[in-house]
Amino acid sequence: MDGLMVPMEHVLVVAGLLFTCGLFGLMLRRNIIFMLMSLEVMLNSAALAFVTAGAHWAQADGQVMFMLILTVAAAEVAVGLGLVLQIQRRFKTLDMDRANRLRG
Amino acid sequence: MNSIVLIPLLPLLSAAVLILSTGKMPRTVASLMGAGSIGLSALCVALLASSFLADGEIRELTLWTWMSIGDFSPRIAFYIDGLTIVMMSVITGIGFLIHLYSIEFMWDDESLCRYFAYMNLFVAAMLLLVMADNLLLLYLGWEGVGLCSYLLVGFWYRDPDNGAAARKAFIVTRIGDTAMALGLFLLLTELGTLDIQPLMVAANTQWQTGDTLPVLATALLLGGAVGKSAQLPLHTWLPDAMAGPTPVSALIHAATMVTAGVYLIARTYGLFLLAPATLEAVAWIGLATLLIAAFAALAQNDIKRILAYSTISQIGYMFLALGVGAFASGIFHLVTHAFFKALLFLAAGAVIHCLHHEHNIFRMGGLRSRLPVVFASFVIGSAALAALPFTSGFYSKDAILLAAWSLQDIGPWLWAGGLLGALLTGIYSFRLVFIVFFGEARTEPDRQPGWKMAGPLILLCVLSIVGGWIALPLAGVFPAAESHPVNHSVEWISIGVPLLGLLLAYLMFLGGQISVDKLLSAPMARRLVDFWFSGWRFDQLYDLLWVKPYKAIAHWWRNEPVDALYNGIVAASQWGHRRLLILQNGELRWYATIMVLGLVLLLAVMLRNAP
Amino acid sequence: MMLQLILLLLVAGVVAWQAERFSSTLPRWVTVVAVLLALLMLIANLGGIPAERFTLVSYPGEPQGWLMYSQHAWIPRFGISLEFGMDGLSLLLLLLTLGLGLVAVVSSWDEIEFKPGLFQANLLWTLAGVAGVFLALDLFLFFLFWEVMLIPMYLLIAIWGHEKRAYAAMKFFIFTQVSGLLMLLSIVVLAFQGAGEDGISFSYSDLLASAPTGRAGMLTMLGFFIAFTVKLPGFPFHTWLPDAHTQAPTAGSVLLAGILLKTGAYGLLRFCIPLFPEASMQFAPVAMGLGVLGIVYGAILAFAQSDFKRLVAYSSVSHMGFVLLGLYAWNSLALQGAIMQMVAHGVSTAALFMMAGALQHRLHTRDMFRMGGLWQQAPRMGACAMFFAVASLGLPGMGNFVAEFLVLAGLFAVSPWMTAAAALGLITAAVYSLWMMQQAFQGRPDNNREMADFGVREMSAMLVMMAVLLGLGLYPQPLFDLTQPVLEGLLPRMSEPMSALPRLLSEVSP
Amino acid sequence: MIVVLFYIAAVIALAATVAALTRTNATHALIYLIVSLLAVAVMFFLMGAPFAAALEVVIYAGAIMVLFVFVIMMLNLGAAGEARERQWLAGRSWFVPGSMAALLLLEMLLVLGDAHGVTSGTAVSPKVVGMTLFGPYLLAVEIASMLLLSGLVGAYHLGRRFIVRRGDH
Repeated sequence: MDGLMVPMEHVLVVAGLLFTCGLFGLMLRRNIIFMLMSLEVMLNSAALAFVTAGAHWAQADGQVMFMLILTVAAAEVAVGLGLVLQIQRRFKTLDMDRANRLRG
Repeated sequence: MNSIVLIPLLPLLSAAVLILSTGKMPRTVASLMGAGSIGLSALCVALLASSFLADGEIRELTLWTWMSIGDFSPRIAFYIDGLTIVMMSVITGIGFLIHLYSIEFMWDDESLCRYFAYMNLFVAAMLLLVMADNLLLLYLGWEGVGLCSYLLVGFWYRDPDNGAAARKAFIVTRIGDTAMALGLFLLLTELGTLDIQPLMVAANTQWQTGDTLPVLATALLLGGAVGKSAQLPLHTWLPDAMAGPTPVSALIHAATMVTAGVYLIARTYGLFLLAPATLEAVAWIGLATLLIAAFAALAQNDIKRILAYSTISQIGYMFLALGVGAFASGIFHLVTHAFFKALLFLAAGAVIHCLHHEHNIFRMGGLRSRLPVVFASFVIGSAALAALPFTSGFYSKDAILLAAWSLQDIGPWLWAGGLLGALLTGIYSFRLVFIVFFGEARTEPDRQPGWKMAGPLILLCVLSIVGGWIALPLAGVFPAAESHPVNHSVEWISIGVPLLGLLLAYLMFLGGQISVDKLLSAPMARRLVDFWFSGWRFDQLYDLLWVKPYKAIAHWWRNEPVDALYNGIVAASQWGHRRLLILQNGELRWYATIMVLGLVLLLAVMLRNAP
Repeated sequence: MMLQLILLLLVAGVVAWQAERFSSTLPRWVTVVAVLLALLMLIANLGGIPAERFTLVSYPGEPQGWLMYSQHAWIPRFGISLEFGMDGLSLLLLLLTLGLGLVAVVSSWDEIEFKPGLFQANLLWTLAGVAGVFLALDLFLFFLFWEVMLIPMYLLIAIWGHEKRAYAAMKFFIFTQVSGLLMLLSIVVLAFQGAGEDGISFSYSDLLASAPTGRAGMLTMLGFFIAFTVKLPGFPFHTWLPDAHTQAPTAGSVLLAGILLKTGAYGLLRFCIPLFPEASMQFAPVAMGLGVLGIVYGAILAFAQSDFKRLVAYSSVSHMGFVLLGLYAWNSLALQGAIMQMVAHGVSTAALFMMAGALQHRLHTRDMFRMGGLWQQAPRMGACAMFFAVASLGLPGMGNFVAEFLVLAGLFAVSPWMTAAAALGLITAAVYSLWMMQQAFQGRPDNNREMADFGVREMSAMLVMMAVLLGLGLYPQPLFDLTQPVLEGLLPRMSEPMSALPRLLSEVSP
Repeated sequence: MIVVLFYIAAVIALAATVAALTRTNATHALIYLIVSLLAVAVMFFLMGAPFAAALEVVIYAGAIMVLFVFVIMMLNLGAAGEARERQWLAGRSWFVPGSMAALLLLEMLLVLGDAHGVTSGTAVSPKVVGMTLFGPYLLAVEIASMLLLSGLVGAYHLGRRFIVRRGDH
């Protein structure tokens, strides 16, 4: 495949914007499902940055990192969604502001 | 030589056996053991004394080396010279008589076994004190007798007052003992040894007469002597110590332990000779004590307290003798005092015993015909105490007064003071006799003293009379006193003054020619007598100066003030904890926001530091 | 042998713990047998040492100076090894540890009903930790054992203690732990400071040669000093002690007072002063001042207490002040006195705590206002209490007197004023000891009270301790002979800096 | 042409993400998220990482999102949930997160300001990726597998009770 001649910083800016969006969502939403989605977005943006760097240096490491991120995301979602079910059962809500049993 | 070891060992072993029997021993066995061991010990002393008198050799015996650290190696060793022989004879001889007396006196007491255990332990400790060849072993005996005194004063422990008296006795003497310990440290540091004879040699070679160090060292030793011998300013414990059984008072608080201070000064006289300032202080302390105690004795109405104050006063005479350099006279008075004061205490004990434990002399009276043996003892004892001519007390006290008179400069003053004391002694001792044994009977005796009580009394009577003619084997111990030609009028005065005291006592308390009530009618006089009665208010003074502040501080600090420091740390961290707790609100979004904030700040720092 | 001895105690702890499954009385027999075995092992091994080795001056840092020495590799990467050494001092303290271990078991013979196995296990583990502290030569190992003895003791207080045990245990733990961390910091600094070409070493002999001087030396020394003074305990770090002693079960109090406090003194003597001679000399006036303050302050507060155990605890503060004084006076009289005080105080205070435990077991109170006149009901107890009370006030003829006399005599050569101040402790000791006797055993007896006197088991323990104290008081020479070579080895190391001490002190005193 | 494709994909990704995170209906949000992931996959493809693009589609957009769908179905949020979400997204709650995110973005852009260069777009073949993955990164792979395993166990443990309880009723 022929090369893509986009300035690297443009790709990184896209990744940064995606990351910021995810972060924003994380801070904004009180529903834990949306928070988990935000996390996915953030992980995805990090993956994008890695792949970009890999492509820039023509190294496979970027994609390797992507795969590791993928596994992290998969594990995280599996556990996270399990937690969602438990939270719904115990608190009868998905509002994370009310699931504050760790308060000191 | 083995008999020397037996002398302290017999009482010690019998004490151990009596203690370990934990009161299960039959009375007869216990009393036999208690008195018998002292008797055997006295026998050994008698043998030793006779052989000593025959050859005059100083006997030394080392049992084992106590400890050895570098150059410091005190031994458990005995040094027996004339002075030791005299002291040992007094301790075991009078001790045996008092033990014999105790069998009857204490027969009804449930703790007879404990009593003899303590008494024998005391005799053992006292023997160690006088036989010790070094000051450390002497200190062991010194503290040992203090402990036994504590135990015996508080013997009837169920009454808290007795406990208080016992504690007072121990703690007040402990103050003196601590000074003495400091003195030992000083001697050890400066002279490198605590063995008494080498110590005096070393002191003579290293120190000049009048140096600061000998003055300091002897002053500290004097502290110990003052405490143990109930001299000013540490005399307040002795009147209270009368809470113990009367034979205890006779043995410990009259004949032996309280004279340990005199013995200590006499034993280390070589040091005191290097410190004339201390010696003069000894004389003045003795004089002040003998006067103050004599005045206090005049105002008491408890038979034992009178005798206690008179003991303080008589030891004052001994100190006066030591202070003026008449060591042998001091020891002579110690011996005769042991005789007649033991006699007086035992006689007083007999009165108390026969009068249902009555102590107040104004509730006695007329006992002359009812308790004739006791009366005779009391009269002889009082005569000796007042130093009436041809009693033992006369010879010893006369020697002291003459020695005081012969001293340069301050001598006449000391003599005059001593003479005033002798007058007072005559008054208070016969006041006691007249009130208790003459006049009308106020309490009837319910029994007569048995032979175990009467026997020692009679023997002591004899000793109180003839004691003055005993020549003590002190020739080689002390430097020979210079004999001064003494003015005969001085001698006549010192013979006459006690007789004057007797006369005054007769006029006041028997004949009634001088009305005591009239004397006391003046408010000034009343207050003065109250003042004397309270022992010159020393107790109140010390209470105010030491006891109350100590208790107040202890009470104030009771709950550990240092903990305030640590509680402060705890409070600070708890305060911080509460402040920081608001961050820990359990909200996930809050934590995320804080993390982002951290990230923002971190990046900001990185950007700032970037080139 | 030394490693095996510690392992024996550790393993016996596990055995005692598990023995609980079979019988509630079995664990204490396991403890007794284990401690006796350890004693036998020690004595049997001592027999193999030629007699002249006991008199040989042992200079610290020379492996041949130890009576017994062993080294096994452990973490060579950091120069840490299982290095053990025993000289006369360690031997003496080890004997004390095992002896008082037995006393501790006897003192709480049938007191413990909850999990007796775990109790005995903690007892044994504490003993193992203390034995390790007395034997370890590698500073890292030393620190390890320092912690090992802390945790079981914490558990003893926290689980089997009295009404305020949680507070007391936590206070004990925090004080010891925080100070222990300071010591760890100092140990690490010391090890890295002395790092040579062959890497770092935690070995005592290596560190002796490379201790820092100047300001760094002072700070490092303070780390050690605080850790050991907290344990000792010295004023003002003593406040954990009254609480811990009061709340601990009887065996815990016996161990705490009898042995654990001695680890502090041992640490000062073995590590703190020899490792930092110069800094120690400069610090000596402060340390001695703390000693004097401790003596007087402890005695005053002891007098103020109404709780029997608390009174004894404060008397410990007072007595251990003499140890601090003796160690920093640094001459053979004072040092021998300090060592003697460690042993004598261990025995006398252990006996007094045993007494307190016996009283609490019988009367269910420690409040002396609720006692009084006990002598009538329990004359044997009264006599024992009297004996140990007068021992603790320093009556001649007992070990405590020899100790205090030697400390003060040694101190007098260094500073007469300090001696005079410390001698106040002799008077105040009499005040509180006799007050204790008055409150508990004298006075009017309560005739409605029934109380059993000491039985054979308790009485024999008491008699043994009395015999030891009298032996120490009348013929202490064997003890001095045992420790003299150690001190002779240590003294020259410090003699030069310490010779400046009297001058330094005269500058600070009036 | 390819460059234009890239920018289009980027815009779609951003827009879909913003939409996904601001929806009130979870299912709608999930659809937007899948769109965003697909757009990122396109970017991967354009950057010469076809294997990564495929994985993105298969695993991310496929498997992971299906999990979300299942959970949302099980929770059965409904219209009441939607109303509540709308209430939670009221204007005031936007301020702090918005400003924080904006600040962070600003800082990231500043950091990026130094980075220059052009993505070469050299294709890195799956084979090379595989070689690297099972060569130097073998340990990481093992760790990742452990992670997945623990995720599996954790999810099973957490989810099981819920399902059992639901079954009881």
